[in-house]
Amino acid sequence: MSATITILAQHLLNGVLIGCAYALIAMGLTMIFGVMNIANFAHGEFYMLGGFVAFYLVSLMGLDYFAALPLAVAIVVALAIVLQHSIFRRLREAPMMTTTLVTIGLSILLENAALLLWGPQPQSIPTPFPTKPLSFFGVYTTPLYLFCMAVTAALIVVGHVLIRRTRMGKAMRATFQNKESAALVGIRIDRIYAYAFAFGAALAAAAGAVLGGFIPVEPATGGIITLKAFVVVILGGMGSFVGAIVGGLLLGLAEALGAGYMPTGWKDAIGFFAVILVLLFRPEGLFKRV
Amino acid sequence: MRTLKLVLAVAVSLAVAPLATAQETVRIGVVQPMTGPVAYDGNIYVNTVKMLVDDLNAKGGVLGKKIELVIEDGACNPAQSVNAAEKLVVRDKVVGLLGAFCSTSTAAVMEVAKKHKVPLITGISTAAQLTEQGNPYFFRAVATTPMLGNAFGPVLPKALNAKRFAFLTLNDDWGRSMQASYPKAIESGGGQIVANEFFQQSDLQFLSQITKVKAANPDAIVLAANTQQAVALSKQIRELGVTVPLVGEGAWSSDSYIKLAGPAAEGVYGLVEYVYTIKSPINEAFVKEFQAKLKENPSKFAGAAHNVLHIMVDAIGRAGTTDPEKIRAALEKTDYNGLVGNIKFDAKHQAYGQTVYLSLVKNGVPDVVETAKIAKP
Amino acid sequence: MRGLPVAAALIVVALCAVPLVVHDEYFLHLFIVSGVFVIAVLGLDLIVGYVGQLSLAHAAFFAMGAYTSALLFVRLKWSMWAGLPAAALLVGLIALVLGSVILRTRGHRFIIITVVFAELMKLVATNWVDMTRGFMGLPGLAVPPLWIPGIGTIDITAKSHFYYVVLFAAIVAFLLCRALVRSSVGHKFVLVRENEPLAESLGISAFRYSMIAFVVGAALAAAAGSLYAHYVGFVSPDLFNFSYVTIMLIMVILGGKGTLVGPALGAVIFTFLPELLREASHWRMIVFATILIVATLFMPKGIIFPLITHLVPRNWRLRNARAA
Amino acid sequence: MHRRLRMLSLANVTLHRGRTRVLDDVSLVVDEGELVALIGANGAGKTTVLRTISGILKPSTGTITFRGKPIQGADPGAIVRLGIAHCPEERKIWPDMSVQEHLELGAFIRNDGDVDADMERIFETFPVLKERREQLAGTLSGGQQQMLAIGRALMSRPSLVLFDEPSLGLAPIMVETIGTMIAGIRDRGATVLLVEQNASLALRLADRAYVLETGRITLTGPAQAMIENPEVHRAYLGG
Repeated sequence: MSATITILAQHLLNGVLIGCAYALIAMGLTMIFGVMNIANFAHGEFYMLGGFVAFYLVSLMGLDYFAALPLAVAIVVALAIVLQHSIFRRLREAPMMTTTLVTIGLSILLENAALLLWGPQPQSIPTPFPTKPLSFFGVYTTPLYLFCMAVTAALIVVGHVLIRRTRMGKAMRATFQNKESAALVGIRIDRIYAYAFAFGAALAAAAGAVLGGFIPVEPATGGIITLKAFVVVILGGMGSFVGAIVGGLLLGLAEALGAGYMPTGWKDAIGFFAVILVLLFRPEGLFKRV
Repeated sequence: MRTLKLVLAVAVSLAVAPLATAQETVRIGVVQPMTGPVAYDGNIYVNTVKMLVDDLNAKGGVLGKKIELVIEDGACNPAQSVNAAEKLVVRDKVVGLLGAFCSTSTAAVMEVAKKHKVPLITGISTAAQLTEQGNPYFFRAVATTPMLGNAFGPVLPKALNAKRFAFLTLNDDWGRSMQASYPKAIESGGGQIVANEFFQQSDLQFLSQITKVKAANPDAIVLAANTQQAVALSKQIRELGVTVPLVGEGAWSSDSYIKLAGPAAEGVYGLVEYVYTIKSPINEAFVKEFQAKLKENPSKFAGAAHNVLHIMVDAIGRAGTTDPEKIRAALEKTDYNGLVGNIKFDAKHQAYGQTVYLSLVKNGVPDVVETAKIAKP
Repeated sequence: MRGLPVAAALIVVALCAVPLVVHDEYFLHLFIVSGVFVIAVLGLDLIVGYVGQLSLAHAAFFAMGAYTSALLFVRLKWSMWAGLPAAALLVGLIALVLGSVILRTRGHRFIIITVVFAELMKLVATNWVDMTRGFMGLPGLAVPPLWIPGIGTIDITAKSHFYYVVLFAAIVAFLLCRALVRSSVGHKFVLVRENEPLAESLGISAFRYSMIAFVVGAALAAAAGSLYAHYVGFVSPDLFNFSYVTIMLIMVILGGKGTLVGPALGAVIFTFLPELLREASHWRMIVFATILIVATLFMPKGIIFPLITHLVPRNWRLRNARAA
Repeated sequence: MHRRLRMLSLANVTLHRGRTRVLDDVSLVVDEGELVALIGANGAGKTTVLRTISGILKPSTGTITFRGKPIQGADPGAIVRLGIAHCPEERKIWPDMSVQEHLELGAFIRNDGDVDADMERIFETFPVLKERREQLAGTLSGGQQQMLAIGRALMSRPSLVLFDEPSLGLAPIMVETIGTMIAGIRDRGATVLLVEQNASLALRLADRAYVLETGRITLTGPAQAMIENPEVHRAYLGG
């Protein structure tokens, strides 16, 4: 392969890797948004917690890496359930200003709690994978990167199937599209709230735990993650799962290619510009379907 | 009326707030990031000055008084650093300030130092323009990035056996000043520059930048990063199959970096103002104490802390008073022999005369492979 | 209500007396910073408290004001007296353009777009190095002398002098906002907030009135930013950090949104409180966040007014109410 | 005369929204097997009555009993489980879900094995839904959406069905079809409480009727008598 194409392929691979993570995080955010009508500014903190808890389990408690990942997700979900029960439950009929401020408060709370617990330094989760890179025609990756990509992609598919095919997934979508008629067929909205919140938190935590192997997590990671997830959700259409998946991949690729072929300082601006363009020309987002 | 009562209550409580009384100690203020993006390195600095002040006090302090450190968190954030410095100068009546890690914070704190006429020494902020402002209260006891570049740039092509150099640095004053000042020196040594890339302070994932640098096909990559980013950066460079030598300003010879980066740290060159493997009695004593008390090898931030604290205390001793203005005058006449040799200040209060080092990590130990002296500018 | 002007006069006298009573320059510094925040927060309250739109771009307007003023000083040697109105005007214009795009959206989309805008502005400040010097920031900003007719030129670089400049500006901002919210425009703000469909059916354009609040608010933020830049002497992209908008929101919400005295007091309290809690820097943010969550959920009127109602003895309040 | 079992009864139900009294001392009964109509002008509170029965709104005072047990204040989920289905106003379908998914979720409270058979029965009644079982509900015509809403309500195997304005916005021919459909539901043994602004349709189908005016029941009686009542005729039957 010619050097230009190799480099392009490398950028694309990088983009897919990051894009899968964006998609996974945004799926959870869009779900919480759709079902609960809450723009959850604390969503990125679940990613951060997923990463830190996994780090704690592997590095400090010496747990097996593959056992630690699901356990970390379970622990974050348990926390999410507590938060849902103590805080989010009260936000059901609350005005938007209240819900937003409460989630902003929660994001500050979780970030500083993590700072107190684990300190400010970024941590990578030690993984059992060999660090030697693999080369395919000059395009480099590592077993860890492939693992991350496979797990995030699999979780996206699993999440998608859960939402599309299962009874609970259908009930969530129905609640999202019309809460009242969902209640009228006997769907318990409070439970759907709890499920949606736990599910959204689980996806974000899983992304954090898996990616934490090569992108170090730090307490402040959550902020930028939340912002990126919001960008994806607006691009894809607020509340659209397909939009979150496609939007996440698109953003990952756009950033990788954008950074690859223009000054890297502007990498983060690509998504922001896209949001403003979408808002001007297609305010409902690229995908409407829920 | 309620509002009025509240306002008056606040005003009264402030008026009776205890004002600093005559001091039995000599107070030195420290503004360093203890939270935020570079907190790890900031805390090393803080722990070092604490340890050294204990030593100094055990030997009788200065001017017959004990030295008291008042340490505030600046979080590498200019506004917070300003508030911290204001508090130190105005409330705690410190006679001199050490600090601010990030150059932006130091630039902000400099304005406070000038306003209140209190001397400020930095041992870490290397952005060249800090000393170009002619702020009479500001001193820098560390080589600037251009000075380091001038000292080592010409020898890099030969030392690394490389011709094509790519830059990948933090997008701040430091990284930008590096990309502005190094190329000329490197070119004078026969090298050429093939890529100029930046990353942001919040980035922990550098795949795009690395791929871009790789596309330029360099023989060596010049980096600027502090510990936390340096670890992720060097790992990811190797993970994307880039095997050329790395050479960097920043954390590249510190214990914490070498430990966290593991195999990725092997063969990495550091352009440093201080490295713990320097062979001199004063350094060996320092390293021994550091290892005993803080359980690791001192990093360049610890070295910087050692320098600035001693320079400040030395100046206070020579001034013979705690009057900040006299201390400032004494600082100008500094002629200090420390960890990295002799340090003097030029007319712009920039340190010169000290030795700088090119280190190379081998089996987890940063060996000194080249040294150079900072010339009087 | 006859007592009110008297009370207001007393408050102003008390505020004027602050530098005479408070000799601790560090506290004076905090009073000045509070004053700057009062101006910015009043602007935020117009949009958040009066028209009921949650804008997270406010700190960006503050930072843009600081930058405008700083750039005019550094590049064109404009003093703060010219830089401040220029910053307010320019940022007001930018808010007008931005508002014409984003105020058409409502709800969550609006909130998110405002964050995105703020981040984009931070990237501009960081990456447009030729203009803004990027992360290096712009140092060396100076406080200009003040010329008062009949007295002549006086130096106001001392804190005790600059305090009066900020106090004056804060009082002007307060009176301006007060006039605005008491005018027919202000009543329409509230109508848009309380019942947008009704407002629209009465021919009151929610867009138009949101825009007025948005632009005036942005201009106030910019003016505050300009004062801050010249007072501190240095601007950098950190001014765009999300933490600034959070603290401003805490000031407005906990102070009592939709009133003017509340957020103004909130600005003072929440400038002092974090500094007084310096010792416990991590816990401090945790305490803050908890207060924010609890107050938002359970105390829609903020904490200041209910607190006063609780703390001031009932008979005292009654007596004064009667006297007033 | 009423030897049938009493199925639903509202006694002195009052409901406030803010300070406005939306329902004022409403009392009505529906007996097993009956088709009872509730008619009234736009804004009279008809929909509110149904929403109060199905648990979406909580009455301020008064009692609602279903088969002799009080149900006021219970949540909608519990009420569906008792056997009351509510086919809401404006159909309230889920636009991005398929026809089949609507029917599946209609049976959300059930876990018996007869759901598929019931679905087939709905498809027999509304063959057009079968043709479009994979189609998204948002793409259906108004009449088809109404059929879907009815089908969804029936999937819970209710003993009492509450219909809210099923004829609203439909073409005349569609109104007839829906009318026949509702009569058919009653004929098959379910009890129906029908809210309609189209009073002539409602009174034609119903056994008994109530007239609701600004939150109060003002008139009640057999449907036939209502049709003949000159006041009702003038106010609700267009002359």
